[in-house]
Amino acid sequence: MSAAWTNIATSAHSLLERLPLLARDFTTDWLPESARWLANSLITIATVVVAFASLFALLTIVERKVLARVQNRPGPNRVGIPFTKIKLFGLGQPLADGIKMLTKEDIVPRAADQVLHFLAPVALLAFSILTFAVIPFGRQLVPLELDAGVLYFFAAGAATELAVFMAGWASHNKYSLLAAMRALAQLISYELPLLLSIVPVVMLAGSLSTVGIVEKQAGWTWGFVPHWHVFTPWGAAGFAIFFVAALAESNRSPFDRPEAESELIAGHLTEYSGFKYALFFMAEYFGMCALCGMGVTLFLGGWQAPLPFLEIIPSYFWFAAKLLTLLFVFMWIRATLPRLRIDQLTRLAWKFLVPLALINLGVAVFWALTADWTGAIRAIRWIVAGALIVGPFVLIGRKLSSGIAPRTYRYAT
Amino acid sequence: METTDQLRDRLLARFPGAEISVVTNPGPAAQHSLLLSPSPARDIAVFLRDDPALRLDYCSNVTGIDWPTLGCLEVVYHLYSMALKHGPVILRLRTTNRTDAVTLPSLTPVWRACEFQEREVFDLYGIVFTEHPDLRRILMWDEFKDHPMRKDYVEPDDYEWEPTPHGGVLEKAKRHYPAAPVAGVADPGPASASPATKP
Amino acid sequence: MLGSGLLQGLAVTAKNLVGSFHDPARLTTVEYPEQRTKLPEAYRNFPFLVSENATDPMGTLRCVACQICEKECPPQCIYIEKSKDKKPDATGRPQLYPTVFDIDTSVCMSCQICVEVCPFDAIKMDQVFEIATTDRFTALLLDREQLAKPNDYYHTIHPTEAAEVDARLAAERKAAAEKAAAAAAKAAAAKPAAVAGLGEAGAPGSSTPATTKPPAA
Amino acid sequence: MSDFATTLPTGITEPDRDELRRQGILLTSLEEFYNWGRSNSVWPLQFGLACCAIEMIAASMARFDIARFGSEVFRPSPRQADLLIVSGTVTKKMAPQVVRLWNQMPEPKYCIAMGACAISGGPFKQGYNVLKGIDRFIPVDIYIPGCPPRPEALLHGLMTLQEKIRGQKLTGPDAPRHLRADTTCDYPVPEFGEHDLEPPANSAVWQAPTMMRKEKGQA
Amino acid sequence: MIASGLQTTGAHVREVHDDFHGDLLEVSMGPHHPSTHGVFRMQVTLDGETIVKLKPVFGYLHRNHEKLGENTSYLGSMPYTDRLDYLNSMTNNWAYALAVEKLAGQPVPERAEYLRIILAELTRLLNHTCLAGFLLQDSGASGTPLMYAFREREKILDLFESLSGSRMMCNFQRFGGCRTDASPEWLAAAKKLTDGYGAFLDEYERLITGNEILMARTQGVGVLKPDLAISAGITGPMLRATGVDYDLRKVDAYGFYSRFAFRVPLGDHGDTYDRYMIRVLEMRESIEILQQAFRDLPAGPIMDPKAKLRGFRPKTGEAYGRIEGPKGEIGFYLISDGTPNPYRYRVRPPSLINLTVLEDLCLGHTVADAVIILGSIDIVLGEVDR
Repeated sequence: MSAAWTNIATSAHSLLERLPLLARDFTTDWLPESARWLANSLITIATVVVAFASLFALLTIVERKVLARVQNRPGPNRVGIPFTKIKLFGLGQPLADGIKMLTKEDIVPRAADQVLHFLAPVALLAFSILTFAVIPFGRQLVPLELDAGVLYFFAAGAATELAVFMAGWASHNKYSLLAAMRALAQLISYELPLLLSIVPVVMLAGSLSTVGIVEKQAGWTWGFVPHWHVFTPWGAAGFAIFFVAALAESNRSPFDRPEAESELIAGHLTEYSGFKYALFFMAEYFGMCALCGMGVTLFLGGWQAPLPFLEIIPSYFWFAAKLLTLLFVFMWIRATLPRLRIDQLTRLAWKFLVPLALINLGVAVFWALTADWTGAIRAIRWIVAGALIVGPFVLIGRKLSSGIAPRTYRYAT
Repeated sequence: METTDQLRDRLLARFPGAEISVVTNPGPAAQHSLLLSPSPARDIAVFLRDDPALRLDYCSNVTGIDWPTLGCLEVVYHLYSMALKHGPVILRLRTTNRTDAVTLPSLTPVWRACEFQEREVFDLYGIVFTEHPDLRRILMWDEFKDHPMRKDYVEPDDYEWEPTPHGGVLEKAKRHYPAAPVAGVADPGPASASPATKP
Repeated sequence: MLGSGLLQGLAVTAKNLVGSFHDPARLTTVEYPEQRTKLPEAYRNFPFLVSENATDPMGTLRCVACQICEKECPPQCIYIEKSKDKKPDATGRPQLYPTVFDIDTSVCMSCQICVEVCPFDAIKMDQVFEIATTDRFTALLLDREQLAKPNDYYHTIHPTEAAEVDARLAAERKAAAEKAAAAAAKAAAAKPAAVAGLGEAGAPGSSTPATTKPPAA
Repeated sequence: MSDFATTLPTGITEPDRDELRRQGILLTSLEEFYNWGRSNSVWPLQFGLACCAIEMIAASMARFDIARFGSEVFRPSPRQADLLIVSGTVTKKMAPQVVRLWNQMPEPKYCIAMGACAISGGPFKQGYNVLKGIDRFIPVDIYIPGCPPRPEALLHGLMTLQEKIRGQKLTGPDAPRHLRADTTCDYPVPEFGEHDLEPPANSAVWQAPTMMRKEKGQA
Repeated sequence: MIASGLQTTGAHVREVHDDFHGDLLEVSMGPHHPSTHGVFRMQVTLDGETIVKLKPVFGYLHRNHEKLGENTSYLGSMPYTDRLDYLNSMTNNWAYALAVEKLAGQPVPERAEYLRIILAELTRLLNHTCLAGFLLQDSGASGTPLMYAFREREKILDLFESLSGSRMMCNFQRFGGCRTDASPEWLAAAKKLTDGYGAFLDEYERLITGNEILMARTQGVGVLKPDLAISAGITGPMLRATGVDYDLRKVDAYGFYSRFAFRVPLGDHGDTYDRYMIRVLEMRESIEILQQAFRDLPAGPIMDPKAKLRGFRPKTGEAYGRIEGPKGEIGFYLISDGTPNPYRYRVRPPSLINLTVLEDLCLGHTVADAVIILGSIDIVLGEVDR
């Protein structure tokens, strides 16, 4: 009897798990074999774009609400369903913003490079969407299973820098230009620690495929500590570096230098209005989602459930939960921290994150070489690896923050 | 700190040729001031700043004043000492007239604090400070020609809707009233919707 | 260690984020227009003219068109025209009254000086602020009909102050009435026949009390 | 729809509009949808002039929270802003910049004159460098009197603006400025003259009624 | 902002001057710029991102305060002083009242002096709190510190409103006293706020003061040397951050400040961080003063009975009265010719004079630094341009 129940539960679970795929196959079933592949791809693309576009809409309102809550106020809460008095916690706000953005006049400065001015937001959005292709959203749910998925992701992601510079240059505004140069400096600086932080993952997983990396993180030690990379010394350090670099790459506070509104008005977006501005906005959120998704994939076990019994919940749910958590942390940080200056920002990248990432690489090598250590000696492995990370962190950190300290003050007599 | 009269005597002893007189303040504040002739003013200012008994290192306030009755423009400096924590010593400089001879020595080389304030006096009163490092208009735009704080300044007549005029404003407003005067406040035509026609 | 200050800051914001869901001190929003803060009694925004009652506001304005407020108003946003005739005020004493009393709320800075200088307690500060409008010329120039508000309204917005004013006015009127009665009696004693009729008709306020004498404008 | 006003600035009342909605005219629905969208997403320009700017900031802070209306997104660039809140005294030296900013904003755009100074020059009206109301150069949608208006008054002004937007017809003579061919969204910027701005007012925007006061010779 | 870079030439089309080509980049920051605290303009010449020249441009909020003051009665100028430094109307009122009282020889009752001190110190709390918020806003924190600052500001404004009737434009002081008396309930509420203010400062400092990013942004940035500060007439917290001990509350001991025990914090570096921290420490001292004032507040009249409201005509003479405002020395110089209006009405604006050294502070730093240096000088344009 119980076996039967288990059977049913398992099949229900696998049904849920494969529901998106089944739905897709069901839709395209009637097509001839040759067209089916194309249709399946189109459906996948449409699903990803629609899902993330809705997520973008949701995120804008959630971000505004999180910011508001941190600041002791409720945030947007009056705009609900059109033509009704239903306020729905202000969830109608993105719709209203969207309508307005779409219908707003589009201004192109006369001196601007008309073509580039138009192309910049399109290119940015296109590259951001491309990065979603290799992220495994769930078990078997990856739009494009590439052997070199990680490589592809960062290649496509790096192209967004070009679009930002295009925008700044094409606008022909001094603030935009300054911002674009800042953006370039920042993105190039942080590309390096970002990549260095994922090298250990690739090395230890022995795969450049995102799917492969997630599958490597399956299983639990002692039945409750997941084998996620973040739960190793090199993984934790790598994740921290990745996270900081991701903040910078997606131009989020405290690295929102290019957009620095207290200095550069709206940075490279200064001359963009209406729908083009909305595209930029959307692309930035897409970029942020993609980076967070990659972070989840590489370090947080992708779609793996945190505990064995929780596997009953479909994998794509876990991916979404982890993604949203990371996004929330992004918002939380934005709500708290002031911004770094551009030279401090690049210094942080080159003098702090890059050395640490390189040291972390060494730690990962040590970790790989000591993979067969068992028993009490495992503890030594942990201690050595931890010391190798914490020691340099403290030393380099002290060097970085030399001359910066809280002060004591005297009083007039 | 010594009194204004003592200070004047000491200054006269130090600067024999200078004309220095005390302007008494009849009011209860009794803050008397020293009227200096323009030419030795900067030397006197340096002396006041550096004299060990005075050390007036802090120029708090620079004021321009227009005296049409005296036929001159005046600048007043309020000096204090941050080192010895006393003051004020008040200096006055007067121009020869209000039209063409309006130059005075700038005290900005002595106290940086005068920089913007002297520019302001130049802008609003038209006193030209010699050797001021950057004597431009500060509050009004560069193309502006008048010196609006002078007592005889006439404002541009940018009349608009003045529903509550009296005194000088009424006089100005009346210049813009249509030719045919109507008794009372009523006004025919386009203003029929305006409150002017309300009972 | 590097980063401890940042973590402290994050802790503070997290505390506020969580606190906003249960601690009223960390969710301080007053959701206007559904909720409103209680305006303090002293709050002032734009003047109004006090009339003794609501039924005949124009007839019972306390204002006697002395034009002090017009003269003292720093931005000069009051315009008054005196009447040619006199009307009896609340106490029955004949007084001038304003035929035009306009306040330009597009200029008024609610400084309260008109209230302070008014010897008749005729102009007081209102508390309305929801007066945004699309039309500048007709909506922002208030005439005496729009400005006149009854004393009861004054009592609702500034209860303490209004009670004081009422008590003071009542005392003044009483003193004035007594003085007038005394004067009338004295006059009657001196010249009984001639003034008797007048004394009866104008007894409450035929002689102006010194405290409320309108100075020359 | 907000509860606070039953009569819209254009004279359409809520029941009227319900009736129109019931008739299911497509244009009306589109119009309403469009108006709903833009009225609920009014992003102000981050632009403060004087005292009123502090109250404007206060209105966006926790106590009053303009975010509830979706308007806390103070955009620093005029390109992304919908609403110019002229919050304070516009001096003659500043007026050309304000007009320029207004010109840089994309349509549909709205202007709120917040406080006495922005409406008429306010208490500083008689000053030689003070512009007697920003409506001499740019069209103002909402006037909020007060010196400074309370933050609630600004919120009330914003709601009045939203009501005005909701009541706008998209076609016909009452259509908003940006949908009519005969109007421009570009306003001439005044020049600095030797004594005053040139011109001192834009006669295409500024038509004040004449109001005559007689000499007070009586009594 | 874009004002100087862009000229509007026609509908939908905008033109930009083509002056990118060259070694130095001229950027005009303001008069509309998000972080110039109003309509202030900095004409900045940049070499890369480094400032090689910076010229402040004023006058965008020149509201002819002094001219209006000469055309209005003494009392009529009082509400205008509210609008000078519109964050601190109470101290402006006091400075003006002090100058007029000096001019007319008008005594002030004891209770009124105490009340003035209470209101001035509350104003100092309010101003410094706002400054800390705005400074953080300028350095890029997305509103949170400013929101916390304004949360507390609202509480102080509630007090001002229930006492004077207006949130910002208090118009509260009169020549010879204060306009209305503070009720016991008001005093209790003010005391409660004062007692709780320390906790707020603790929270705020936890959020900000130890923050490495803020320290990196502010320490060593915009160093002001004491000699230059004195010569340039810098006053207020900005002066004391350079280590010069000059606080008018101690030097002039106006009001009854000599009866209060409080300390004057001094900085050693004169940089942006010191300017911020001195203000935080001053707030803590203000709390001390307030607590002493609530304890010692005497009973008595609030207004000198001989003081005249209307027809106020001081004898011929002149007076310069000054107090330690939150931003520095705010002074009024009045000349009376015996008429109801002052012959000359001059405001000594601390904000304007503190800006004298802006260029010296900013040279060699980046635009980002210029923004927070400007923020730390603490200007209010209503006072700079008057």
